[in-house]
Amino acid sequence: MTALIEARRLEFHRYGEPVFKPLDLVLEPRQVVVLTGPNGVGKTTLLRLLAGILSPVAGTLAIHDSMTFVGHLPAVKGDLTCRENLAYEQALGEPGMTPAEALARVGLAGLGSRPGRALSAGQKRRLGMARLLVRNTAIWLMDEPYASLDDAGCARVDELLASQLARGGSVILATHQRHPALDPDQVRNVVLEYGSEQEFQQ
Amino acid sequence: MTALIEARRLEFHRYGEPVFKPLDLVLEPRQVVVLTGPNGVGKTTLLRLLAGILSPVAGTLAIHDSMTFVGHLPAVKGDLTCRENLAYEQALGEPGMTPAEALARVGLAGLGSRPGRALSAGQKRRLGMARLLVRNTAIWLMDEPYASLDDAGCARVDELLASQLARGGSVILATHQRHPALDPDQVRNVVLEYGSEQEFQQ
Amino acid sequence: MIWKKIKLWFHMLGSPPTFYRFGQVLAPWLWGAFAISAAIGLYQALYVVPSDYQQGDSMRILYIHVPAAWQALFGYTVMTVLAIIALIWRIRMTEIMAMACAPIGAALTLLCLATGSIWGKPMWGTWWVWDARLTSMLVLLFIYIGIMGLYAAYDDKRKGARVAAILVLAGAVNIPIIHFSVDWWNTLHQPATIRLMGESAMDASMLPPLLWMVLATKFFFGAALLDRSRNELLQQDRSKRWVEQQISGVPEQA
Amino acid sequence: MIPELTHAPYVWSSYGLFAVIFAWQFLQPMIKRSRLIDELKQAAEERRAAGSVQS
Amino acid sequence: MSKPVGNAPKALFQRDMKLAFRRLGESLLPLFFLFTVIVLIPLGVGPGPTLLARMAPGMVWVAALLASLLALEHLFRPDLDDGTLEQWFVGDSGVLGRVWARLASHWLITGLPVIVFSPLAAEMLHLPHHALGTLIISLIIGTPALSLIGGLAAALTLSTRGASVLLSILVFPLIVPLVIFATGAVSMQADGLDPTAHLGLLGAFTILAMTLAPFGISAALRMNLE
Amino acid sequence: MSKPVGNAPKALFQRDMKLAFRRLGESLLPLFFLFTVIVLIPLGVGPGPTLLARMAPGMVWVAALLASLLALEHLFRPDLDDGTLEQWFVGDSGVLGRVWARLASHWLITGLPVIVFSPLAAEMLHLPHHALGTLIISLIIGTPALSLIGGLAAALTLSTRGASVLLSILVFPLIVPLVIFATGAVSMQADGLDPTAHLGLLGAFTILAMTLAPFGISAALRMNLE
Ligand code: HEM
Ligand SMILES: Nc1ncnc2c1ncn2[C@@H]1O[C@H](COP(=O)(O)OP(=O)(O)OP(=O)(O)O)[C@@H](O)[C@H]1O
Ligand SMILES: Nc1ncnc2c1ncn2[C@@H]1O[C@H](COP(=O)(O)OP(=O)(O)OP(=O)(O)O)[C@@H](O)[C@H]1O
Ligand SMILES: [Mg+2]
Ligand SMILES: [Mg+2]
Repeated sequence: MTALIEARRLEFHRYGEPVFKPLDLVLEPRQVVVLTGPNGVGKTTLLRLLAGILSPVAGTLAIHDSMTFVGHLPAVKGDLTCRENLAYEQALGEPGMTPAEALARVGLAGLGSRPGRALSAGQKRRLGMARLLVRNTAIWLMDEPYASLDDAGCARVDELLASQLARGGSVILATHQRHPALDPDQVRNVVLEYGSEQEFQQ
Repeated sequence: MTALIEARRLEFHRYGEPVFKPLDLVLEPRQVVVLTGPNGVGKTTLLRLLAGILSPVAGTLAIHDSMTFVGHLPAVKGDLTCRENLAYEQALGEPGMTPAEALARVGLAGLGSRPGRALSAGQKRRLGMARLLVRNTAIWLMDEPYASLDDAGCARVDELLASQLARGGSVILATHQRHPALDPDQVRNVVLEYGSEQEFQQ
Repeated sequence: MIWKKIKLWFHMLGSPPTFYRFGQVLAPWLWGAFAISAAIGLYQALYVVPSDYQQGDSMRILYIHVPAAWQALFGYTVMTVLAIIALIWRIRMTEIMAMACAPIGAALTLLCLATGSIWGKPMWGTWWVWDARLTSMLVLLFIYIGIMGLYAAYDDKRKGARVAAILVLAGAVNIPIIHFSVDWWNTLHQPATIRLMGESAMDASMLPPLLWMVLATKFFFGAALLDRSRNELLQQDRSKRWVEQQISGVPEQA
Repeated sequence: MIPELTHAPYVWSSYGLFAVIFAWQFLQPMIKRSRLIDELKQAAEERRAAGSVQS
Repeated sequence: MSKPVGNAPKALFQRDMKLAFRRLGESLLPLFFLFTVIVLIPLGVGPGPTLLARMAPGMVWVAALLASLLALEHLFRPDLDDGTLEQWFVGDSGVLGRVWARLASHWLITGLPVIVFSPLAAEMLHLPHHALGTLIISLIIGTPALSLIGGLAAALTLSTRGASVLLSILVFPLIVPLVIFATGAVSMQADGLDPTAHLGLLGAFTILAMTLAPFGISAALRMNLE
Repeated sequence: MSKPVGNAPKALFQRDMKLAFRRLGESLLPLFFLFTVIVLIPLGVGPGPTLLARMAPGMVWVAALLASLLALEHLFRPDLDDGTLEQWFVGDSGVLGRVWARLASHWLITGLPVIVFSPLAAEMLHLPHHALGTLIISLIIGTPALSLIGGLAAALTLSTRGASVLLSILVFPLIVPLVIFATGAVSMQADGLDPTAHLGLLGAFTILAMTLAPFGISAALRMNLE
């Protein structure tokens, strides 16, 4: 079966220096790729490259299917209610669940009419995840999905990952402390390394 | 020895409902209080109460010494460099380390002249922590210090906590997944509970 | 200590159920008083008072215009006092009453502006000029609206009331400006001619209806204030027990 | 026996406005309250039906 | 490629509108400026009709300009800060479309109200009636250019890089000739002269902006996301 | 209580200034706007010196008012969003001082430039030279009040949804009297009358604002952080 994402010798430079070592990455269907590496090594940068927000400085990148990107910022409007935020997201492409369902899935049932800015940190993260559910895309790009979630929240993330795999989708996520609890041969770990000497490494 | 913070039957209400169950909290010198509880239970709210940003709806609160608060937002200006941000922070009160030292301590050596917005998520958190070091306050209030830090970063947090205890200071922090690795009898755990029925609990 | 007494009295009235019943009893009387005095005033204004030799009958507008204007100003003063109490003592009823003053005052200001410009057409030959009196009165209208808007913009009504109270105090500056505008700037608008007590530049026969109308507007303001405050109270305490008892127990008129 | 006035339209429109605005200020709160009370009555009914009178 | 991107701009536009009105009708804002200007000027100037009439076009245009400028800072910055801007570039979803959508909502919120109420303003400022038509036309032709040029400037100021700041400082003044043409046309009409030449220039200006600005904007935006 | 708070306002002020220069493009907007108005109006009015002279005070003051209005939305909002505003209230660090510092920087960015360039404007608008002094004095006395009152309005509407509209609804009525005094004074001077009475009122207004506004602002800010 064909790969969803193929990256060869991928590079991105900042201040004239490569951020991370040239990277080969292939994402197959029903696969979770876990990016790890120290702070500032370039996980977010890589995810944004794959998402198409940044364009590679060197190497080739081929994307073969639709994707959704949930970054460090949940990308929701504080003035809109949770429901409205999801409704907008849904209208962007091929729709998935209804906002109400999605909210229930991430554990925000009953907060649908709360304005986004009146959410706690974890609740914001959950709302960000819900964005993945209201859309129907083959590739999920998630930047530290477990950050500032309680244990129940982390468990829900694992559920979502499993369901995405089950429906033939794939995921690339960056994480630090917690790793997805999934059947190991569906998971591939990729460790990024600094592309250039960092002063703070000594 | 006298307590640094004394809170009795502390309450805060939103939409007419108590956020968390009335809380008694006493912070002694050389002590770390760890706040835990599910997302949205009111950890941040409590920390902002203790910091004096919010005023309690009921109960009494006595603060007996100076404090620094590092919230979910690192409270740094994206347009200013790391060094400038810390220099500002330092000028606010009794100074602690120099910005350069502080940056080195949190593992940002060499990034001093980066604008704040050009930092990675973890680097931003570290910069937030550095704010604690450039000032010399007896009480630290930290909201999820471990969030989006790599292992090295988390270890540094523990170092900082230890040093703060060593110099007779105290810390109140909220966290989810990772807990401070400190000698247990210096640590006190406080678990918050919802003050009112939450729909998403069912 | 007199303040203690006042505060105590406020607190007594401050208990929502007490206030609610108090209003329930008092409001109808005030409305009645308003109806009577207004009836007398209007009758005298339209039938008794002789028409002016130069202005013709257009000066009869004065009996609407001036009471409205004065009450609009007085209403703001009342609101200011309430706002101060609300900010100092945080008595909830005063918060609510202060906020209830705004719409009434706005209506009166509107009436003053409208009648004024209607009067202006025959007198000055134009509906509107940007002179100080007129402008400052327009400003008062905007302040009233601003207060209402600010209060409405907050979900948490107590918070909203306290924030708006700050604005009330700020806007109070405008009241003396309105009053003295005719002296400070040379305006088209006439200077203060009416002295309710002492020597008035105005013919004595014109005074009684004015007095009746002024009285009427006072009653009106009190009555409307009570009504609105009680509504707000119901709205806010909808889930409280005393409301439950009120509506299930005592049958409500209207 | 409506009096014959000079400037009649101006005078009458002013007095008309007076009537309208004051009537509005009288009626609006009245109507609002009755609506509110109906609402609350219904809510109370439902709560009684649910068997839990909350305080 | 299973994602139909055609409706992304539409969705964005609708959301922007919702946000605008959620914010208690930001659409009212320009009206307040129009109003402020119309109230304050006569105060400063004294209520001489002829004088006011001469200033009317300038006043209305100043109001339009101010409304547009004031909203500029909210054009992209909030989206940059809350991470919704980078979402525009995810996948192959058309960026240009969204830029247009954003500009459209900006115009609807700042330009249109001024146009709608300009007759009232003209009346209050005693603008000769035969000039009103030209005023409205000048607004209809000109205000979109305000949004376009302003949008470019806003996109450039997003980043703190000295270069783009400089650029934005260069871009803003482009608005001045625009406004000059516009008011010029109106005053000519008021003086009984033929304003078509001015209006033509105005139109050319706008069309130029329409063809260039959106590309400049999306380029500038992407630059800021790196 | 070991924390000396005295220098917090100074630090804040210096940081604000630094930020203002980082965002030069946005900081220059008010000035740019002033120029547009002053360039624009004569074009509309035509070079009738007497006409222009009568308008001059009003124009300059409107420019000052709108310039300060332009910057209001950013007086506290960014600090609210990036979490630096709540830091003002941490511990017993003096909030009033910081409010003053913030207002000072706002005035330096919006008020001062107008004052500095007012002679130029007055010249372009043919204001009688003997009135220029009064104009400048009225600006020096008056513009701080603009910042104070604007700041109050900004603080009151900080966390509300309709921020911008509400903001202008609130600012407008509080500001108009101020502008009446100021422009009144200048026109009187221009007409050879004695403006001291008006300037006195203006001063009274400003002093009143100075004594009340800061408290109102800090109270409002705290209420909005809840
Ligand atoms: C829109 C236009 C007008 C407005 C906003 C207006 C406003 C006011 C206000 C606010 C007052 C109360 C002043 C005070 O007692 O502090 C007042 C009083 C009065 N107005 Fe007007 N007015 C307007 C037009 C007129 C016109 C056209 C006339 C008659 C030609 C008029 C005659 C009077 C008189 C006689 C008083 C009582 C003065 C006194 O003794 O205090 N007004 N007006
Ligand atoms: N600004 C706000 N306005 C209204 N409600 C809020 C606001 N901030 C938080 N809340 C609500 O108050 C409750 C407590 O929020 P808080 O941020 O204290 O939770 P928390 O314990 O910090 O959660 P987390 O672990 O996700 O950070 C939540 O239900 C949240 O929805
Ligand atoms: N907008 C930016 N401008 C300039 N440099 C940046 C920008 N964003 C990140 N960087 C730098 O690029 C490097 C990689 O950043 P990135 O955010 O990809 O790291 P990361 O792996 O996501 O770190 P973290 O685990 O903390 O999220 C870091 O050194 C960071 O300082
Ligand atoms: Mg990252
Ligand atoms: Mg929290």
